[in-house]
Amino acid sequence: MDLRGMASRVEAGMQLALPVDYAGVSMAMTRALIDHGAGDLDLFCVPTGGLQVDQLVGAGLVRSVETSAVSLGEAGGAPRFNQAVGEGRIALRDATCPAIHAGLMAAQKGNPFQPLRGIIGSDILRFRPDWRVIDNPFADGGDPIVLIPAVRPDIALFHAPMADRQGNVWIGRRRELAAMAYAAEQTLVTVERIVDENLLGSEMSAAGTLPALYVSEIAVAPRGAWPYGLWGEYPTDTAEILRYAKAARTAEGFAEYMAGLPGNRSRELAR
Amino acid sequence: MDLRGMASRVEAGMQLALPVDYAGVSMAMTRALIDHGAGDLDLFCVPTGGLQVDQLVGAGLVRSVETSAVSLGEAGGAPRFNQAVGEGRIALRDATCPAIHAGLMAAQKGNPFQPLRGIIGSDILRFRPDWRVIDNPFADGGDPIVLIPAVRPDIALFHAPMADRQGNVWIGRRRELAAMAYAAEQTLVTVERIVDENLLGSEMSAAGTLPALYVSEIAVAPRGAWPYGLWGEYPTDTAEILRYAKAARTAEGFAEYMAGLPGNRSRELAR
Amino acid sequence: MTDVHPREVLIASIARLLDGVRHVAVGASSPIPAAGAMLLRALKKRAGAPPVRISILGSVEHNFFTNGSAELFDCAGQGRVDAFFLGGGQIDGQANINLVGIGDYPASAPRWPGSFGSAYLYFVVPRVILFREEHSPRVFVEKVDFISAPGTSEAGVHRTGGPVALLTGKALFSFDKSRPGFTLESLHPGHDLNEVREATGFAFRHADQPGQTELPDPATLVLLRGQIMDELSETYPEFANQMRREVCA
Amino acid sequence: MTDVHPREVLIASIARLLDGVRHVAVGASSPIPAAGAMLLRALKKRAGAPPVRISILGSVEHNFFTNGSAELFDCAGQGRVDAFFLGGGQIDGQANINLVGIGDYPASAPRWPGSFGSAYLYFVVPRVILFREEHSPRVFVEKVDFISAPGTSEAGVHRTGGPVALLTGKALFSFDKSRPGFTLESLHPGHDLNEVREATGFAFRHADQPGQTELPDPATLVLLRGQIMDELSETYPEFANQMRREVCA
Repeated sequence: MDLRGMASRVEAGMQLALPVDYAGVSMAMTRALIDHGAGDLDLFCVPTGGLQVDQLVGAGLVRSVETSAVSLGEAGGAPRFNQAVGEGRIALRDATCPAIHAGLMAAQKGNPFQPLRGIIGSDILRFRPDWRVIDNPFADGGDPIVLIPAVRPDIALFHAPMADRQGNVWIGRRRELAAMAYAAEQTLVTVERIVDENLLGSEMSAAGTLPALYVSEIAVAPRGAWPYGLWGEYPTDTAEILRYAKAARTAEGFAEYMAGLPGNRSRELAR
Repeated sequence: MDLRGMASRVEAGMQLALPVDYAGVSMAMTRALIDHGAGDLDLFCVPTGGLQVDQLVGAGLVRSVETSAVSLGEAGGAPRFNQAVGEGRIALRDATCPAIHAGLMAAQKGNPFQPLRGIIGSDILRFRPDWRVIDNPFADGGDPIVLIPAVRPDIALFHAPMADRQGNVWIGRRRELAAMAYAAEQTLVTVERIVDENLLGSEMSAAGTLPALYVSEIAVAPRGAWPYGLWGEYPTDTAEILRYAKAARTAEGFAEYMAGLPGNRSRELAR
Repeated sequence: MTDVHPREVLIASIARLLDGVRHVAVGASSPIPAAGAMLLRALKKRAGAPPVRISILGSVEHNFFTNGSAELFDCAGQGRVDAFFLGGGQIDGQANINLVGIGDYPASAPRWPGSFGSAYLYFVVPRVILFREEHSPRVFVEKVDFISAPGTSEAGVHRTGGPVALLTGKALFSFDKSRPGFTLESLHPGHDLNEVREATGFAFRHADQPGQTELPDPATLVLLRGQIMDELSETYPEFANQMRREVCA
Repeated sequence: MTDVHPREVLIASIARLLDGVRHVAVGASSPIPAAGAMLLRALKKRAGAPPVRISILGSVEHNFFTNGSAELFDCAGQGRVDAFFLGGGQIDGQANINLVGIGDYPASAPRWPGSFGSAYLYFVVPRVILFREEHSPRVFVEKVDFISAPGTSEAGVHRTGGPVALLTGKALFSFDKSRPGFTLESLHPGHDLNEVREATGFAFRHADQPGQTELPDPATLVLLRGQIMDELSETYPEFANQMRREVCA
């Protein structure tokens, strides 16, 4: 499967679960998604977002973002996201990291909700009418506790080092990727490479493998997390992220940056 | 640390979490625990029990068993356990596998409870006054759902292929072992061998590693799951389990079998 | 080709009952359900139909899970397990199953192993097939002594799964959850209605002249005796060897 | 040996604030808290005391977790994280912190990244140290515009953790949750009470003549400038290099 075919799985109005910077972001698919153009997306950041969220927002494809944070890390705030927030152009569902994980865990377990300590008294809770507070039924009375409803994204999208020919994907210790896949309807994965051995064939590789049962499509995208790094594979290209952060301060700078990216289809077609 | 020293961590009245047959049972510690003699134990089987439970019950060390099942697999029922149940000598807390996992998950998350579908209408629920049923607060009304309270065992005990010199333990894909350790106050692990490389040093081995943070003590016990097998290491010695099943039909046969086991201290001292 | 072996009838029946599933989970020590699932997988592959995935629990070779023993239940809760098999020391006319024991709980005597995951999987797996080879009044009772998992639930209880059929060594029943109750669908070769009535402790619906359980056709038998027994012998070598001996005898 | 660098005062203060912890977690891009934790670890090791474990989030080399990004929160919920650091774009006199933005939420301008795990960790980590180098009225406000995580909770709300201290570039405060409010404990060298009052948008208790923040002794400084900077440079090479340049200048 190529990236273009994979992107066509994404339809307008879908909810996409996306991983944190360091867990394996499928940046290769960001560009394919922008070319594909399905909009009104609801992004669900596991548990925070960065470059991918900023670019999808900048391209006008995003209706809402549920997240614990969005930033470019050392490169500072996420410029397109922050501007869209300030202008009220996207709906925000601010969360806190373990609440994001709790929503996925509820879906993973087939439960309607998952309890979570903390949060009470935070303005996060005040702006989340979809969360509930109940009194812990195991206490003698009182003891309020937050319940987070299950989150079942239409699509989980991430990048991983390898997949095998049976469709199993090696995610190592980034088990939030498995949590995303368990919870989601479809799971789209880009990988650095396809390997010949069955990843479930040895206990050592099986321990870090997401079984094919949870994987809808796999596409090969070498250096597909770039400019993010991929654990055990390559480091983050901080200079490139800084270059983006500077360019994307304006809508024009953002458009120019995106047009100049390798893998941009309009640019490739023009060659 | 030797097995005797490890066994001395177990005090009378403690709750012990023990893994299922195929996940890595520390049979070596069964014999050490019987020598040690701390009684009134509450066993928590994750999610079912077998030979180890039967032997601890047979040795008179067990006050209660919480489990989804106890059996010797192909060798049939667990003779000492079944006789103790029939005579009402141990308290039973019958569960169902995912409820066992739910209790550990609640503890892993620092939550007072974990919801779980199913169970309603089962006699299991009727005999578990410690479980609660509430109406799902996210439904329009009705929709009863069971809440399982957190289980925080005093000790998790299991056997694994290897540990490193930093105290990290390789559990492969047997993640219920990690769940037990997360939930428990102390975690005691026997291993086939200690390896020199840091298990967290490569992403491949790290994926299947329980970090030292959760591990209280490690003891080396080659073939420590015997007569159970250990994944990736050695198969189950079915003949030996059949031999046990036959012997343990009577209390006398059980005592004779246990006295004849390799590693039995009274026998070793007698040499 | 010899006559069809009684267990071949069961295996072929299971393959038919599973028709249309994408993913079937099979418990440990369940060679007949496993063989039925493998037969369906082979038939679908031969027909060029979408693949059938089989997870055999407790098997190292056929363990497609990597998140510990909780994963089967999570997977079922997600709606990713289409079919599963349950049995029971007792099964009653409302499809309640008892895996715990006879007599006054908790002092059951005999005590059986326990409920395992039945109290959950019976609720969330859409197509649960009750399978028990022994067809006798001590197994098929009017009312079970302990409900490990109920056959039906009241309206308002979340339930996406439940029993669809009961397969025994003598007959095949369907289950109607609206009554609730079983209906005899067919008798296996060599068994008749009177025998089944006497061997069943609960009442069930039946035709006056129940039909015979459909036998595997010759092509299916070839597949079953060759490829399927080869696949099965990886996990259940003794069962496969016994089948081979009895079929060739 | 040159004079003590202002950041060395901060690092040594953090090590003192952490005294007694078994496990401290440090967020990504937090070199000063990380250095303080490393200093404590080295001091304890030198003294033959029980070891101090440090988890640095987002670091591949110092990632002692193997269960994805949820594990830190699980670990804290289990009571296995004794200390953590939080900051904020705004921090108020009740120790409420705001990591979300200025103005009317949701249309915050500026919008900051977001609350991350603060709304949970602030509740369950027993020793949370508020750390913000910039000490100005725009950071330390009377009341935050958005409460990412509250400094205190009503009776009856499960809370095993919370703020114990606030360390800034100018001073060290303790937090008293019963009032609630901050008390100035000491001023860093070169700063005085009037300056700190002007730079702080909330009222705080203080002695008439607040003492000076304790400086690292010469042996500690040697450790800090040698071993700790070496350890730190594995994760924060630029910060360690800058410190080395400024200390040697």
